[in-house]
Parts: sequence; structure tokens; C-alpha cells
Amino acid sequence: MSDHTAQEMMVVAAARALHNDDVCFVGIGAPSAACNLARVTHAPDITLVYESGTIGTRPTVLPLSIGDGELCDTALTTVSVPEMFQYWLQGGRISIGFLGAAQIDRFGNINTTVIGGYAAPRVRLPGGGGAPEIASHSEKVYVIANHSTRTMVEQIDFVTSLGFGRDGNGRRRHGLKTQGPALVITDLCLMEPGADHELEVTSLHPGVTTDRVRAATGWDIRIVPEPARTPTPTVDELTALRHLYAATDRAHGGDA
Amino acid sequence: MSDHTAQEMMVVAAARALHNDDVCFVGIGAPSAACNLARVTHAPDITLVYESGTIGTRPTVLPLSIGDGELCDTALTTVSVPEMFQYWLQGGRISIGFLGAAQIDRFGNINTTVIGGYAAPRVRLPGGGGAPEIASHSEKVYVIANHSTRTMVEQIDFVTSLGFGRDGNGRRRHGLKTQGPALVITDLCLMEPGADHELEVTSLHPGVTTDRVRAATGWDIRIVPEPARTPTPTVDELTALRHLYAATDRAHGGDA
Amino acid sequence: MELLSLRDAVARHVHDGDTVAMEGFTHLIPFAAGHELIRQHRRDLTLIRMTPDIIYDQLIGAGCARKLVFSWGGNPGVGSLHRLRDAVEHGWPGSIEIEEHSHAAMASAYAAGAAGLPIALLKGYHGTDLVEHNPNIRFVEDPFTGQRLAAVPALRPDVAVIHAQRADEDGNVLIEGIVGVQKESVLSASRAVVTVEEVVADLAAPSPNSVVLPGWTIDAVAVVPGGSHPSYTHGYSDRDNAFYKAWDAISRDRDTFQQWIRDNVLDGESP
Amino acid sequence: MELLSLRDAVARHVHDGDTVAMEGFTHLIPFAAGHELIRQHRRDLTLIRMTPDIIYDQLIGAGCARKLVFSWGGNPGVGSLHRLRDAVEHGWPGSIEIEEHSHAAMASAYAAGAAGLPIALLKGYHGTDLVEHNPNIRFVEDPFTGQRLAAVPALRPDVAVIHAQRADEDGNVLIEGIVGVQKESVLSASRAVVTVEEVVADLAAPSPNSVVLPGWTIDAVAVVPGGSHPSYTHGYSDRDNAFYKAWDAISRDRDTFQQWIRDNVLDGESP
Repeated sequence: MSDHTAQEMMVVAAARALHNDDVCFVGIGAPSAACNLARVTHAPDITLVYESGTIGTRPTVLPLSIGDGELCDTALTTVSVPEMFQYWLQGGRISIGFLGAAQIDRFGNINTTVIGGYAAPRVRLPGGGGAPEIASHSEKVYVIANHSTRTMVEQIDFVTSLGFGRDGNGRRRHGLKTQGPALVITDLCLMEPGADHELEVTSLHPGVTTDRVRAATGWDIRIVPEPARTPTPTVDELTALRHLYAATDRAHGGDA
Repeated sequence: MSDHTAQEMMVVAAARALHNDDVCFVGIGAPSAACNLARVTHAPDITLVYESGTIGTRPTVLPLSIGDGELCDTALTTVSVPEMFQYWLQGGRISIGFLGAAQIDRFGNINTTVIGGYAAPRVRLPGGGGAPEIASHSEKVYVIANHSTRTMVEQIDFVTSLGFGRDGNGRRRHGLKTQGPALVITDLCLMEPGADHELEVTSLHPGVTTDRVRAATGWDIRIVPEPARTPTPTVDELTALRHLYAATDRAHGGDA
Repeated sequence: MELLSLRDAVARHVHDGDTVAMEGFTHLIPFAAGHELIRQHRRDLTLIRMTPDIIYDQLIGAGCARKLVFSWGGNPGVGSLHRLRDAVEHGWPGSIEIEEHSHAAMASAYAAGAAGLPIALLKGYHGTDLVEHNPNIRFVEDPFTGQRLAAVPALRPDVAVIHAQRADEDGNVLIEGIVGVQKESVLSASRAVVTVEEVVADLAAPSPNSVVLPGWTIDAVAVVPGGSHPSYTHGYSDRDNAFYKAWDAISRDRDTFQQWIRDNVLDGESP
Repeated sequence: MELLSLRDAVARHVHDGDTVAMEGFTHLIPFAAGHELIRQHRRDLTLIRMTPDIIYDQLIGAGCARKLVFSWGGNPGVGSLHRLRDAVEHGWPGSIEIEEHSHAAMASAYAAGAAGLPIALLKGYHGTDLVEHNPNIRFVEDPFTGQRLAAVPALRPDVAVIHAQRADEDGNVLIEGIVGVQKESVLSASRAVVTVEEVVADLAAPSPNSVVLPGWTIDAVAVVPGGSHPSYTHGYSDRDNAFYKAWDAISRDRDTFQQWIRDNVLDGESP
């Protein structure tokens, strides 16, 4: 089905990377769309956890915030926020942590704190929230971000959440046993860390060229010799995703 | 009313030391009887907390264990045991901690661990349970124990729960701001710490002589110049206490 | 516990210069109480909140805050908190000091405060630059294995302000749904003010393990139906997601913001 | 999660030499599972429990234990645990190593285990001789104020065994009433076995904040109605206080004890 947008491709590609037995720590926006798309398509038993304390949620519309009532209403149980971060995240119960990024570098380090200097930032971003410990304690991290030279940069201004560190060895140095960024999903391609932990393009979305990816990346991006071609979203995938978005728009009073 | 037993006098005297605005951390046995007697007589709004997590319980029969169903059924709320010891006890929310003792010394230090040496004890007692932190974190501690040279000893075999330390200065040394043992209630008398923290007999129960107290104490016990005479239990107090015990016996299947 | 009007509860328990925690994790955010702080012109507050949300955007824009302790400062699902950004980026209406943590650290710091501990330990802050910019993130060594653990000071606010479903006549408060750090913020604070949807004869907690704060842990209860709007109260109201979206435009411009505060807060009645 | 018979659940998940936590704070004590361990002749177990209670008196008397980690070892409201005392005082049926803590420390050690932390901090152990006899009590310094805090290693059992009210068909488990350290023991353990009164189609948790363990945190669920007797299950059964009193006489004498175990455990059927 070829009438999909690049955003839809990104969300569908992220959903496909999730499995029935995953326990996902879900952020708002594209990660939430991807996780719920997986749940309503190929992974009906996937466990979705939101940092607001809701465990095993099955929302029918996408939440606007990580604490929408829908999440609690459809959850198996709702725990306190200290318990969520202590027993469930730091306790090692999360298989996939989903993170967004304002900036990301070649080693999957993420900035969501400031553009410019910390003391007098050019742009003050929301900050880390749950991300620093999602990055260290989820078995794997999936990053989802739009692909542009603004986002994919040579040096990020601030490491909010550790990928593999600025030199690629940060996780080992910090004694972390978790895998770290295992997959970066953009609107152009999929990237995975190579043996030295530097991200490599492993799959190009339909119609995307290697030149386009290079032009949209702020460093000299590695592309594996024969990158895969991401399968086009199926009719079922697109229908389910659009249905989710439509239900969400109705529930949230449309665009503001 | 003079047909009371020494045990009844002890429980009644303990109950009288409790007030409507107290929050009591209650142990099983005499403390539980005293706290509930206070609640059904002069202190109807007293808050009783049991270490099983039950807050604001109002049992109609005395519990045999600190986790009897009656405690939860009649509680305002029941929290987890980690929460009980973290937020409620260490958090400084308890005004009166009640402790029993197998041995107690002149500075109100308590042994409930072993008689004899620790490695090969002559008698292995149950141990500390909640007591070590009840002793340090309740605003005041009330100790309730039978008065004999077996219990009231010159040197206790093991400090399970800190009173004022073996030299009387232990609380200051440990930086504790709480008062420590404020009242010791026995079947013979009431004792309170003097200026140097050594226990002094401040009130003799009906019919008890200073000689009898001295003979029942394993150290040269201080008695204030003119000790008070503990008022005899009133008809109301005794009736309420016996009613509690009778209801309890019926509920627990009588004596074993 | 005293049952007070919101005006009296705030006047009595929230003072200029206080460290204030107004919690509610997306749910149960005490907006009405925040508006009362603005109406009473509180100044020099240190505001603590994991997610400043619109409530602190309003307090910061209205000039109530000297310092912000937080872990995620956005408009959830919408974008920036423009009043917070304006204060940080341009010092309007005054400069604001920030102390920035992760959620994991703040949640544990509240729990440590409630437990009377001076610090919270966490397995966290690995490889993040926050460590270099926040002197309140330090490290301790596990005395058994030598492992390095992050430590942050416990949060101990002067006053906690929360919204909850209901209280009974003894001021016992029921909190249900996304309970966030409601209990921890109250138990970590020296004083606590709770706004509720209603006061009822029987609290009707559905489970023996329902989240209940005893009346003796609370200083004042004020009945403020809808006091969490545009946030929500599980069982009583829904989140006004449209308002969260609309706030983006209202808050982007200083004049529009000030007009909104005049019309909706300053000229409003105290509940 | 697998739905198994108790016999198979114990055979598969509890091994000789394991560190085992069978929790339940007075309430929900997994007696039936304890009896199954005795029937299957488990040996060299390190038994962890805040309050060993009759269940560990039986396991110790039956020779299953090598070590006991505990904080209060009595028969609640009755007196001594005679089998525990006999093991400690006279080495019968074998000597037993003990590691002794306070409740506050053990509760926090379970919570730390659940949170993946290597240690628990507490404001505790002030002036108690326990510190001199337990090398697992150490101290750390608050890096902000220099204050000394007690530290104990997190509890990380190989297997946790608990009893609970009910499970649904996905193995999600509801725990209600005195919840003790049921959740923490399961989440701190590598494996978890839960006995329940019944398996139901709808868990029917009364509150969104009810204590529920998701099925994916549990390895095996076994249906054992009355599996907590002589302890009790809130909503299903009452505590058999008369049995707790009767245990005093049964357990005082080695022969009487062994006869009781033969008649009531070894000759019994595995549920």
C-alpha cells in the first residue's frame, strides 16, 4: 500500500519490531502509537507500561499524556510512580524502552534537555523525565525520531540519556549489562549498532535512497553494504493505525 | 475496685498513659490490650498502628498475632510492610511505640534476643522484629514487662533495642532526637527516666511496697522520695478490660 | 486536620519563600490551589514537581517562583511550557534557578523524604550530563561490593498541596487511579493541604489496600469540586486534552498569557 | 506463567540448596507449599522470612534448612518456635546458621531486591548488638551531610513462594488485605511460585490500585484452596488461632513433632 506517509512508515516499522512477549515502557507520541499498533495487530498480548504507573494497559485511543484516564481504566493494575521506577524499571522488568530524541549521535546518545549551553540555553527542551533510567535499565532501547541534520548530529549538545557513550564504550564503563540502543527508527530508515556500537543503516524505507539518508544525517553515516528495503505498510497495518489516530482525534477534541 | 490482678493493674496503668491524639505502634499481648482498652475508654480517637501494615484499626477482640484479619477488617487502610516501616515508623509518624522485654536494664535497654551468649544461647528468644527501629523512631517508648529479678537485670545479655545505652548516653551518641523510654509499666510500679536517664520508680501500684520493688529488681533501683500511689483500676476500666479479654477468648477458641 | 476554604487553607499553610510540592502525575493536579497561590501573590517559592505541567507554567509566568526542582518540563503530548522556557531562556518575568533530575531520582527522593531518610539511592544517572550540572547528584559506594550508586537528597517540602477524590469528616483522604507521588509528597512535607471533590460521611474505599491518607497526616482539607481541571479526577472528571492543546497558543505570548491569568485567575473567586 | 499442580510447581522451581522466601506477614502464609517442600525432602535450603512462624518451624524441624534469615522468630501471641529453638540451642535435627535482622531492615532489603539495588539503606540499627553479630549490617555515609546510615544487602531469593486470593487465566494474581512483603518477595526473586484459592475468569480487583502481580512476573500458579491454613486468606478463611496455640505443645517434643509431620504432611496427598 503506497499511499502512506513517512510518519506512518516510521510508526509501522517500529510496531513490527515489537513482540507478543515484550514488556514495553512506552513514551507519548510515536512510541505510544507504535506500541498500540503492535497490540491491535500482530502482538495482542504485548504488555504496555506507562511511567504514570499503569501496567498492562489496552487503550482504545492513544493517550495525549502518559497519565490519561484511559490508561488507568484499561490497565491490569496501576502502581505508584516510585514503585514504577523502582520495582519495574530499575528492577529490570522492562524488555523494550522507547525513547524519542531532539538530537541523537552516531552512538545512539540522546539529547532532550537543551540546545546550546546548559546554563543559558538557546532552546530549553523538556528534559530527561524517565529517559535516563529507561536508557540504562531496559533490556533494549528503541529510539524513534525524524531524520534530519537537526536531529542526527555529529555532537549532541547534552547527553540526557546514554546510548553507547560519546566514544562508543560508555555502557561498558558504567558496568551496564543491558543492550542499549538496539534499533533507531526514523522516517527514512532503520539503524542498528555495529560491532563497535556505531549506528549503521540496515534498512531503507520505500523510495528512500542512500544519498537522501546521507544528506539528512549530520555525520558521515555508515550504511551496510546491501541495506534491506523496509516492506511497505500493509493495508491491515495502515488501516489499524489510521483507525487509532481517528479515534484519538475524536476523543481529544481534534487538533488545537 | 480492689479485686483486680497485678496484670490487670499493669494494663490499666499503661492504658491511662495514652491519649486521644496518640499514634501508637502496637505490639501483641499487654501493649495491644492497653491500647485497645484506652480506645474503648478515655481515648476513642487514638490511632492504633500494627506492624502488619494496618493503620487506624479498631478491633473488637484482641488480636492473637499482629496480622489477625480483625485488624485489617477494622482498619482505615492497610499498607505494605515496607511502607509501614519506611513511611510510618522511620518517617516519624508514631508518637508512642510500645515494647515488651525479656530483660531490661536501668537505662531502659531491652533484650528480646538471647539469654546467654549469642552464638550458643541458653535460651533463644524471638528476636527484635520491629523493636530496634520502634525504639529509635517513636517519639516516646513505653515498655511493659513483669517485674522480677529475671527481667529487671543489672546487665542485659544482649541489647536488642536501645533505651539510653549501657552508659545512659547512647541516644545522644547516635544522634537520635526521639525521647526513648519515657515510661516503664510493670505489674508492681511505674518507672520513668531521671535527669541522667536512669529509671526511677515514680508510682507504686496499690499494695506494693518499696521493699517489694527493690527485691524484684536486679539492680539497686532508684525510687523517688515520695512515689505516687497508682490509682486502683476503676470499675469502668476493669469491666472494659475483662470484656475485651472475654470476647478475645471466645474468638480465639479459648486457652490452648 | 481542619476543613477550611481554599483561600484560608492557602493563606494559613503556604508562605512566601516556602518550598512547595504540588504533585499529581498528570492526574489530580491541584490547579485550583495553584490559582489561589497566584491570587494571593505568593513570591519566592521553590516549586518542586516531577512534571511542572501547565500548573507551574502559570505560577512561573505569574512571578511566584524563585526556583524549580523538576524532571520533565513540557506540556504533555503538546510541546513546550512556554512560560518556563521564557523564564529560563530570557529571565521573564524574573530569572529562575533550576535543579534538574530524572523521574527515577525524584520519585525515590520523595519516597526517601517520606521515610525520614536524608538521601535516596538509585541505580541511575549512568552517563548523563545531568550529573555535571546538578551538584545534588552524588555517588556512594555499596559497602559490600564497592558498586557505585547514585544518591540524591531526599525531598522535604515545607508544604505539599494535592488534589484527591474525597475526604470523610475526619479528613481521611482517598486517592485512586494514577496515584503518582501523591502519598509521598504529603508524607515528605512538613505541612499538607488537600483539595477534594467532596466530603462524604463514608470514605467508601473499595479495597482494604486503597490509597488512603489518614486525617492526622493532613493540615487542611478544602472542598473544591473540579479543582484539578484541566487535569482530571478519576471517577469524577475527564482530562481536558483540548485545553492542554489550547494552552500552547495562550502561553506562547506574554500578553496573551497575562490576559488569561487576569480573566481566569485574578478576577476569579477563591473557592 | 504455567498453571501447575503444587507438586509439579515445587518439583520444577524449588531445588535443594536454593535460597527460598516463603512470605506472608501473618496473613497468606503458604503452608501447603511448605508441606510440599517437606514431602519432596528438600535439603540445604536457605530460608528467608521476616517471621519464620510455624511454617519454618516445620521446615526446620523436618531438616530442610541449612540457614535462616529472619527478623522475628516466635509463635505470634503464643511464645517460642520450639523447633527453631531446638535447632539453634541443640543443633537438632542439624545445626542451623542464622542471619538476624530487624523488620525494618528486612522489609527494605526485599524492596531493594525488587528495585534491583544491591543494598537497602535505613535509619536504623541504632545501638543494637545485632550490628556486632551480623556482618551483613554495615554503614554508609550520606555524601551530602556525612550522616551515618545503616545498609544491608538486598534480598534476592532464588525462588519466592507465596499464597494469594486468586489468579485469572493469564496468571495475574490478586493479593488483598495484609499484603506484607508478598509483592516484594516475588519481584526480588529469580523465580516465583504462587498458590491461590481459585482461578477465575475475571480477577475482579476492587480498585485500580489493588495489589496485582502480572502473570509474566510469576513462573507457576497452583490452585490450593485453604493453602494458607492455619494462617488465613482475607475474604476466604479465618486464622486458626487455636491451631497456633496447639502448635506449642505439638512442637515442644521431638517425637510429637515428628509424629505430627508424618500424620499431617508426609502421609498427606500433594494438592
